[in-house]
Amino acid sequence: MNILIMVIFVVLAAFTLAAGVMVVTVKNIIHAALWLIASFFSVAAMYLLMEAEFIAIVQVLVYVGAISILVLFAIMLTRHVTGEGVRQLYKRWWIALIVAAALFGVLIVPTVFNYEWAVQPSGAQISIASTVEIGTAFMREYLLPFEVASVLLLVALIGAIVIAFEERSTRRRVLTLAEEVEQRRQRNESLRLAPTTHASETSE
Amino acid sequence: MNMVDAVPLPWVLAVAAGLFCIGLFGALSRRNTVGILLGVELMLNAVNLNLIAFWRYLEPNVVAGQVFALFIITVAAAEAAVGLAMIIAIYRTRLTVNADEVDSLKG
Amino acid sequence: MTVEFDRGKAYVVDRGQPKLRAGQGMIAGLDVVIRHFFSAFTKKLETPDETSGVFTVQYPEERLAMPEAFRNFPILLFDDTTGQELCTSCFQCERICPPQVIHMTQAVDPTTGKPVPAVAEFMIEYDACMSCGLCAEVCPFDAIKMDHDFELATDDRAGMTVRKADLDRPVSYYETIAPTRWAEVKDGAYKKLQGNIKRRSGSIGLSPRAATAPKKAAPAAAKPAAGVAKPVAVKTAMPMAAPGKNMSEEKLARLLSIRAANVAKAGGAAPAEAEEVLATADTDDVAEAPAAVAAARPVSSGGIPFSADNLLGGVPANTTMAEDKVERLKSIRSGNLARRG
Amino acid sequence: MLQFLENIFGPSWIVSLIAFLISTTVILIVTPVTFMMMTWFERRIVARMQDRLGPNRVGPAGLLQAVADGVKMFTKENITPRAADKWVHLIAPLVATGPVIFLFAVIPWGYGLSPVDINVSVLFVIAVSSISAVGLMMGGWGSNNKFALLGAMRAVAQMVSYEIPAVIALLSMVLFTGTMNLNKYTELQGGLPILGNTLKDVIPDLGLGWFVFTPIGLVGFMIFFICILSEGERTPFDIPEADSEIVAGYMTEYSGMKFAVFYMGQFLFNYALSMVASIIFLGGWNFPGIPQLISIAPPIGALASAVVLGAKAWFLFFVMIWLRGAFPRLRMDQLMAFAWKFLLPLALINILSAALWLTIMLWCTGDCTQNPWVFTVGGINPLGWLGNSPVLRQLVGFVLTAIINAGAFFWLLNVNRRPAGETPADLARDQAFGTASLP
Repeated sequence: MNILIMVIFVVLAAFTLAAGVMVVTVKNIIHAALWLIASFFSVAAMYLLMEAEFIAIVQVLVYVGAISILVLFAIMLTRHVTGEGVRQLYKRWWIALIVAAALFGVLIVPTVFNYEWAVQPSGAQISIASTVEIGTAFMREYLLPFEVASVLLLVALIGAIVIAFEERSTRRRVLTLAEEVEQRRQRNESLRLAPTTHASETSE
Repeated sequence: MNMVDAVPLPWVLAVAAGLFCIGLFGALSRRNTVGILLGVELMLNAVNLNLIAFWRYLEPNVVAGQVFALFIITVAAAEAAVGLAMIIAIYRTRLTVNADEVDSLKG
Repeated sequence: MTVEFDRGKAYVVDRGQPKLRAGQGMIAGLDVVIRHFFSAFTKKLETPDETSGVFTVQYPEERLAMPEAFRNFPILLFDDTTGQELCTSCFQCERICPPQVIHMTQAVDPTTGKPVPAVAEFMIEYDACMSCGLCAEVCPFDAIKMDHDFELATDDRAGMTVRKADLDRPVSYYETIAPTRWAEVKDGAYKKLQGNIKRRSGSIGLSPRAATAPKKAAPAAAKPAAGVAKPVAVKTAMPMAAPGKNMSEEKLARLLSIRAANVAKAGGAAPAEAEEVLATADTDDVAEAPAAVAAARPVSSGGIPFSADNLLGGVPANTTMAEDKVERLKSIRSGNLARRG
Repeated sequence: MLQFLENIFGPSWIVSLIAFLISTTVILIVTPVTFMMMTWFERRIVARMQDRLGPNRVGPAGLLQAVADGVKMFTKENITPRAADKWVHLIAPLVATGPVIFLFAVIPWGYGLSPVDINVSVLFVIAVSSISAVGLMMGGWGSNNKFALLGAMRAVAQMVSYEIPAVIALLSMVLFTGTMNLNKYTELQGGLPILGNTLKDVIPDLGLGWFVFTPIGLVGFMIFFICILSEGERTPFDIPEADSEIVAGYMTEYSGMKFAVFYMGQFLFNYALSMVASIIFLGGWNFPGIPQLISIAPPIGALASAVVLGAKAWFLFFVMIWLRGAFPRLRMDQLMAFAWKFLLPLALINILSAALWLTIMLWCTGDCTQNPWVFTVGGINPLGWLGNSPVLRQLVGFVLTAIINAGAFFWLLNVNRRPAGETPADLARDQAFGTASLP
């Protein structure tokens, strides 16, 4: 059983990291978003492996069901970015690579491998915090953060609407046929008039 | 028959660190603001993975780890909403989403 | 109520203050639908003015009665009792046919070499026929009528060129599919037929279907006869224009006299084959014809009505069929051309 | 299954692997067969509603029509447009359909017939059903077709919009029952209508305490069922594939098996959500006689419970077909206005009434002084007169929540009525000259 879990974990980890690499390197931004979804999924599977089923399901619900859809919509609303020919990285992207690699080294070598974690002894019967306890915690000791988070969400909701909202008056209205004909008529009239006035001005 | 026995904690932490660094690279090197946002989301995921790993391996009977993960998911959702709204607003006025082309405050 | 605006006007139906809608309309719609659902299990739609009940007709097993005026492809009629075809080969149908799929040869009196008001060969290309029914409309002798049989699907394209032997149907058949329409024209048609029969001699104008249906040999024999008759028809077609719509007494008398003269002139001109045809035709029992035709009907409604061996001339295979058709068409068309001048 | 195999072979991870493989196989066989039955059922039923007979040639009563269609789908050419994004185009049907089959893993098919019993299955259903939207988006975008993209945008906007009322309707039931485990919903819905299990000792378990008989459950069921219709793109809400406007929506460029997989996902989604609605609102496998049967002979009871639950789900599917036979398609703005202006407030008010019901049921039952969350008004417990009788509390709660929910329903209808200033003449001008401001 342990070997099975280990194999599952290694596969999931490899897939997560590969998907992450695809997210940052792939040219087409839509593909990047889809790879991000894949990465979210495998992270959710890792949560399930760690018996945090509530978090796993919330991860799927929020990240896959909401955020990635939002991202896809945003990409499709800003249409010019999906072009394949456009350069996707900065010219000095290698600096970012060095920074990221250095950070990885800093994180890995001293902290991860040279530290003894006080992991619970295996085989011990330990109670895992359940969903009910999370709910109780939100209503008791984490009530203030919970309320702050809800206010944050409300603020984000209103802020997103305010930022992205386009006044209806400024939006280009779809014209009816009658209006289009009228506009064309007016444009033609102005075109017909314009050269004559211009000519009269120059003659004077 | 659980993950604690099968996989050592440093492995999970290494995966989280790798994911974080990949996200960082993406956020730093992408020109596209949506791409930057995707990198930030990867970083937040890595943080969440760390939190859940610490919760499960060190203190599974305390809810704090899961609660903080939930808060981070909330913040990520808010960040994505506001960030994408800003991207759309910028696109509407400047017809670009590339971060290096939106530099009118540079002087 | 008309409302005028600066750019035009609109017609408005004033429905008054909208009432509070809490789903009554939706429930009414659902009620209608579920009523139809249940009635479809118990009722069958019988008359068109009913509004509920299954109206599906499960076609191969159940069939709707065709309206009398339904038209698919044209057929030729012949009299049940005498076996005489109503057609006089007046060429009206051939002229009016929009896709030009009707071809015919006028029969020639073998003794005199003069054309008689009967048809020697009649051919309709069903594959190009557009079912307009103009031939039936224009026919002054009510000899060509539109059939109701529409199940003609086949993979044998050459078989869709149909000759007289397969076009012929007894009048009794047409009477069953369109009784009132036939009743309207019956008297006139028979009257004209009686006039025409007088000018026909021997087996001329006798339907091959009526005369030879019990035997297979006769059509085979009729083929060379038709082949021999053709050149004669080409030669003599010019003076003999198609008879007019109304055959007056004087005209009839004149025709009769001409025919009598022809008979008198008749010598050894008649080919030997034609004699044979005459002999076989005479020996056949004409009274058997309706029964034979009735027996032939199930075959024709069975899917492939005009099989190769059913054709006049008994051409065996499909491959030779096409060549045969081309040859015949060529000869008939050249005949027609020559006739027109 | 797991228990059974462990009894034979002893606990081992291979045994659990085999057990899960078997239940997976069963699901993967049962769901396509269900899909085939559903297509046949829909075609036959909607045919009768339109005074026709429907497919009745292939097999007895046309039952094998779905097989014939499957053969046709398999043998059709698999077309990928040249300009399409090949991999996205290929994977999209799987992403749209996979989660739907995933749903069946947590839905109990009957008494003790739950493939996986997890504690948060209601949340799981909500979360996993939202994944399909990604598949639709991929299909629409990967086809590189305007109609497909429009259809996908419509589909996703619709799914996201209707997910919110659906989640809130389910949330009111979670609040009402205090559990997110689908297996526990059935036990809670035994007994009598409205009163539920409270009189279990007096009257035998009739299995009729369905939540749909309570005001909260009724409103929740209405909202949830409408949201199922919308998320499964059933007829009044089939805007994403409105064939008269945008060919077939996101399925425009799909043919053969890929199309069939999309189609299967849609139908199975309908079926899965019908099952969830049956379990949560229509009493699961509760029916007069079933609780007794389960206690007497568990295997037969389990079978009967599966039949009852299936019958309820199929009945809901029948109602969907019925609606399809009756109603035309909504307009996009009507759809969105209905979700955001009517269903969402109604669902929120429903949560409030669920909370009120819960308060009435739990307020100061037992020992008041031990409960730190109970407060008094002027030294008097405001709900003290109810005493400890659950029956009385339930009846009071029923009346109060019925008043609140009915009031909210009619108030929202009234609010959403056409404004008084908007005369027919105004509307006519708007429609004629395009100055219509869409709501």
